[in-house]
Amino acid sequence: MSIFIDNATRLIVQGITGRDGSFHAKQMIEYGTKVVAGVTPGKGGQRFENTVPIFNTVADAVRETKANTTVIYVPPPFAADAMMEAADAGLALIVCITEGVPVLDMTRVYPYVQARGARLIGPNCPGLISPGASKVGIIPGRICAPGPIGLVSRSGTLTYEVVYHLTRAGLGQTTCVGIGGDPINGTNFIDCLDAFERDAATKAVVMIGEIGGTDEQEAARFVKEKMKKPVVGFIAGQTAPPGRRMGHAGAIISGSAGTAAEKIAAFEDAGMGVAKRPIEVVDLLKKRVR
Amino acid sequence: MSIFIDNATRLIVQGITGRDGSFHAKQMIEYGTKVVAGVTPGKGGQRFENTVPIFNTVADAVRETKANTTVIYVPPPFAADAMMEAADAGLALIVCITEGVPVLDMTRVYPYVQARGARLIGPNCPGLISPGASKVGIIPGRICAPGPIGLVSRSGTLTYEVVYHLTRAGLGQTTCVGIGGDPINGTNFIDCLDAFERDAATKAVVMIGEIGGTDEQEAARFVKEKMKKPVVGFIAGQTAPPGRRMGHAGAIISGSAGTAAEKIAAFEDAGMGVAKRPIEVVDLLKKRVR
Amino acid sequence: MNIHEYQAKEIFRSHGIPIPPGGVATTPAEAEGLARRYASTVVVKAQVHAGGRGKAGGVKLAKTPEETREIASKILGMQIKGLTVHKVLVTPAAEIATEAYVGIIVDRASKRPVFMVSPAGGIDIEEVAAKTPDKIMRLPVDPVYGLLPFQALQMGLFLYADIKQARAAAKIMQQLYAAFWASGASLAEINPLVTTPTGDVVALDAKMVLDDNELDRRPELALLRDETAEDPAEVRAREAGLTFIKLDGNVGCVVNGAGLAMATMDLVKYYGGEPANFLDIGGSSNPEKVVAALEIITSDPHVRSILFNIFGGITRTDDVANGIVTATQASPLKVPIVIRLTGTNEEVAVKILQQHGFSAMTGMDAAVQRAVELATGART
Amino acid sequence: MNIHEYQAKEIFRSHGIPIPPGGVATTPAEAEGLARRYASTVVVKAQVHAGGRGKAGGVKLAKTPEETREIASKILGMQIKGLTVHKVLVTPAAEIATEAYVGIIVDRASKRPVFMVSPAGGIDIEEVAAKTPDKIMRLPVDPVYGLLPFQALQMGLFLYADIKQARAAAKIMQQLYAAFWASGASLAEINPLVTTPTGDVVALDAKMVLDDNELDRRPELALLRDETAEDPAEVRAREAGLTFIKLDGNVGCVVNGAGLAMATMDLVKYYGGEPANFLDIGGSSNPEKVVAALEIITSDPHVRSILFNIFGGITRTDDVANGIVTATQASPLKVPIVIRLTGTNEEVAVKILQQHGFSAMTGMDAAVQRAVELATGART
Repeated sequence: MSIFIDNATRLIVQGITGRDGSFHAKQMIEYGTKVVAGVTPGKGGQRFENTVPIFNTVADAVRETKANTTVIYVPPPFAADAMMEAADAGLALIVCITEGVPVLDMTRVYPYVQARGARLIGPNCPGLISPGASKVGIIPGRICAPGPIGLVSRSGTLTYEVVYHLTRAGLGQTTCVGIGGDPINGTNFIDCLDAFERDAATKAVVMIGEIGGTDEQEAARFVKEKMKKPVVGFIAGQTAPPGRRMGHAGAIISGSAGTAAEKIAAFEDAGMGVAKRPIEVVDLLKKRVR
Repeated sequence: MSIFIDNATRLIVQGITGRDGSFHAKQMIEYGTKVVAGVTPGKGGQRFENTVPIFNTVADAVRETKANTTVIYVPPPFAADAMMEAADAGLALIVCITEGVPVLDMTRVYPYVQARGARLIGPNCPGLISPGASKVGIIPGRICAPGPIGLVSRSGTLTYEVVYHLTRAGLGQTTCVGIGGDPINGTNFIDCLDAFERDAATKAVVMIGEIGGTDEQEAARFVKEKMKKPVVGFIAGQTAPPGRRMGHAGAIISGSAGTAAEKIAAFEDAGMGVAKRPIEVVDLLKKRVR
Repeated sequence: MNIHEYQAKEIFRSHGIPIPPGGVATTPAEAEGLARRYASTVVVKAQVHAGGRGKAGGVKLAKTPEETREIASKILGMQIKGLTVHKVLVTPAAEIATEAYVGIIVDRASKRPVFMVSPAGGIDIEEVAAKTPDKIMRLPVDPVYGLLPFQALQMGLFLYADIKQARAAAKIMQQLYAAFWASGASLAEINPLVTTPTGDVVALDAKMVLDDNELDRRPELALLRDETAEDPAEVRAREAGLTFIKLDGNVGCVVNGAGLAMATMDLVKYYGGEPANFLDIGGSSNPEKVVAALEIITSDPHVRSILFNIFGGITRTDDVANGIVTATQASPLKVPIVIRLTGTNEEVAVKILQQHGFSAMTGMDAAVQRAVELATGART
Repeated sequence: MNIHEYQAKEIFRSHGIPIPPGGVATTPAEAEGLARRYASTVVVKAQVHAGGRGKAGGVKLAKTPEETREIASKILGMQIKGLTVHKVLVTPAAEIATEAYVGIIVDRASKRPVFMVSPAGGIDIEEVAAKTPDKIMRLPVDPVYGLLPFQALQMGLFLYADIKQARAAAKIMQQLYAAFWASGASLAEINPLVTTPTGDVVALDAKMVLDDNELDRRPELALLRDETAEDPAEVRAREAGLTFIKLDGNVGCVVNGAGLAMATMDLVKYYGGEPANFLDIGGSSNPEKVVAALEIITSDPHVRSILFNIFGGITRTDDVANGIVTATQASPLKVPIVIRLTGTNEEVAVKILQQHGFSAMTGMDAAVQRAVELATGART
């Protein structure tokens, strides 16, 4: 049906009374996501929009609402603590939207979350959406539609661009996951590809990468060796100069490693369809899905 | 045949050129233990007693000699690092003899060693011996004899006292393990009881505890619930005053917890034979082993 | 190693924990001077390594400098649980709205530092644990991460409903953990942590026990040891590299190894005697240690017999024998001695002892029985 | 954020790393003064955020103060990889026996800080990695434990056979890791780490890149930013909350989101154009950001057309439209503009634009094609 989130997702919003948190909490509620709790220390006992109960701690929220997922909109200096608090409280899925989390913080957060068996998505990501069922994060709901395509991306608005084309072309989505553009994040391409491969409803997958690192190359190997479903890819940053950080902390070509050419070659070697332009994803997919 | 060490044990001695390390390395070699390497940084390339090669690092020693076990005789401030180095080098069994390792060091060492899948015995322990096969540590070889009794103890010389009586009474040992008297150590009673229960050659087990903590109480529960083999116990410190550390860092009654009476009651509740004096262990065992 | 309240407060202060000012006095006049400086009602607190100071009369309020002098003169020199008070802490009395408890210990079961906090402070935490366990929150700290901010806040919120006070308490817990870790402590405690009528959160008491094994690498903390606050025989033993604990009996025990030393005490009791002490001469003994051990034991006027119980492993029994000979030649014993030796170099040891008129036994039970008989006079 | 060698050396020194003295000069006279103070042959080193300073002539030996002045006057003002040198470091020349490389980066694959060390120092480490990979040791650090002593010694022994030098290097690596961690760095490097003829181990160069995301909580490090050493347009963009990177083309791009911005550049190239820049106005845009973006882009004389590509999600497209109107009213554009808007409040945005004489497109490909045509003159 979908991966990671669905109708059974019971969501906490950490930082629900902040500027971004409150805006997107409303959007998610409107979309139909089961937002069961908010967390803001010192506002425990109050209610968000007169409905969603607010708690002082994630542990309190989990205990009282049986939440299984959280989405984090707290400012960067507090994001690491928020992720660890969520993992400590036993949540299975932690989605961190916050941009600007220090990388060294993430070197500590990652093993902490792993050791507690939670899945982390992000930080610095748009979150994910299983159209028609649940939206966790900031992906605009109206550009999506339910359907057979799984999508995973390191980007935000570029994802929207591709999803928009998919939906217009009648190719709805099982789940769209934005894994984020930071050098260290919780869930990578392979995690998502693996989940899509196992998800019966997903018939084909779109993978949108960018320059920097080797995640796409490893994902391509996974596609080649482990996947039966068709995968179509796109890489942003073919014209990016080396050594410069292209907005995303992770989008940087180091020396000669992490170039778009290298990644595209890996995609081709894996027999994937490789789109030269975002819109080409549609045609490549149509050829591969009946 | 034995637990933890046997003829296949290939031993490294960390601190082999130190006062204690060199003395006991000789003793272990005389006993027949396969001492395959020593480690002293800066003395790599030399040989101990003209035979055993010395390496600068444990990693070097493991790579060159296929060692699987190490025994540590380095001074207390360096013991934590030595244990972590051994675990990092992939050794399966790490025996730390050093007394005086700070407890807070051990709070970091323990999870480090655990995460790397190694077994740690000690610190502040006499080590272990599988009579006739291998000796790792400082237990005097001549007081032991091969036979069907497994022994585990928090103490050093008290262990010798009991082993001495066993051997004189014709009750040889599969393995004698001194787990050490510190509040935090790597291997506890249950680990050893479990291993003895699985060891075909062991027919009965002696467990020598002392005041402080709850390890003996939990071990008694294990005996009651999981063990078929007879177990005989002794607890030292019946006359110890509360709140005073009786030599061993771990031998201290905190408030009303960790008393000898509490531990003896747990042993009795588990149906164990409880010796009032060290020498009584022999009679209690004889009643239980054909 | 125990340190005094005023020393623990210094450490806590250096980590930023809010603590009212205070000064230490060793004379009533000094105490009066401190009271004048604070110009308010003060508390005079005995500085001694014993719990229950309040119940023993070691903590008193004084409204004037003169009263401070008077009270200090009563507390200084007082005996609390056998220890003489040599110092008092004089500190302005605080106005208290609520009292809480905050402590950290190293927990053996979880192998981690564990916080215990309770809004029911000011009293013995063991009592709270026994009577109202739901008033205690336990929080184990993963030592490789340290106390995380969300954990500190969870505890702060357990103590205080007010978010400002909860955050203040959380900060104090971070500081306390930092002090605990940086000092190599086995215990760090604030009891009570109080709120004042104006809402501030302040530590009114401080307790810290340091791990002896940490002192070698923290010489500045080793200097905090106050030997005047300890039993002189135990100080002497520590200097000689021995572990010694004074007990109430009359059979002096010298043993190698802590477990065997306890078992020896137990056996003394089993055979109807009372051990005068716990004494472990340690693993690699040398004759000097034996000499020191005999000096310490014979300085106890209650000792009626001396029992050596040595199982030679690393310890060479001939070293022990030589030590006995040296010590007794220097100052002949006034009480009978029973020597049990077995293990490494046993034959040499026995020969040395026999040459100097001592006999040696090899069985522990027989030796203990004999020592008890000699001490109690029974059958001798 | 890049910092200069002399700044990195200050940080390294404060963590105890042995580094020869040195001073910074902004004029040839200052450089001469420093050389007089050191009274030895000195090295004059350009302080500029670019690699390959040596090859570019930015690092020179000077035997006398007069020569120092002369060399400094050549290096100051020099252009290295498009950046002007405003400062030189003057430091006594060291006698060198051996040169090694020591560096720490954050490794994406292992998600840990990773040391790279090599006894082949003084040259580009990527070159060593490519040609003689066995001369490099990689050591990932578990960040919750930090660099452990045995790991530091393993690396020290990889660099030096002599145990004293190995221990000295191990200590330096502990200090380097501490500096790296405490500064929130993404890179810390000593190249070369040298041994002197007398056997000392000394850091002769220092490089450090700080994680921009750490600067908010480290204001003292944020102060190290040297804006004179950066591209003015990039400085202006950062102040406006934009991410801007100057490129060589003539199609100015304003996009929301880094991935979409890169894809837009790629599409410009795909349709035969050359992007003039990377510019991400970020998620929660406001009209002021759009104004700043237009200012920055139009200040580049090579820009022939401007392309807006906005996919409204969090970004409200009407905000962007208002920004365009405001900016162009204040200073009318001299080059044509192509606006592609879709998503949140698209209808409002289109209306605003039309009211002010702009047209808006909704397809990305069509908009890019049009912007390229306008820039190249083809088909227009």
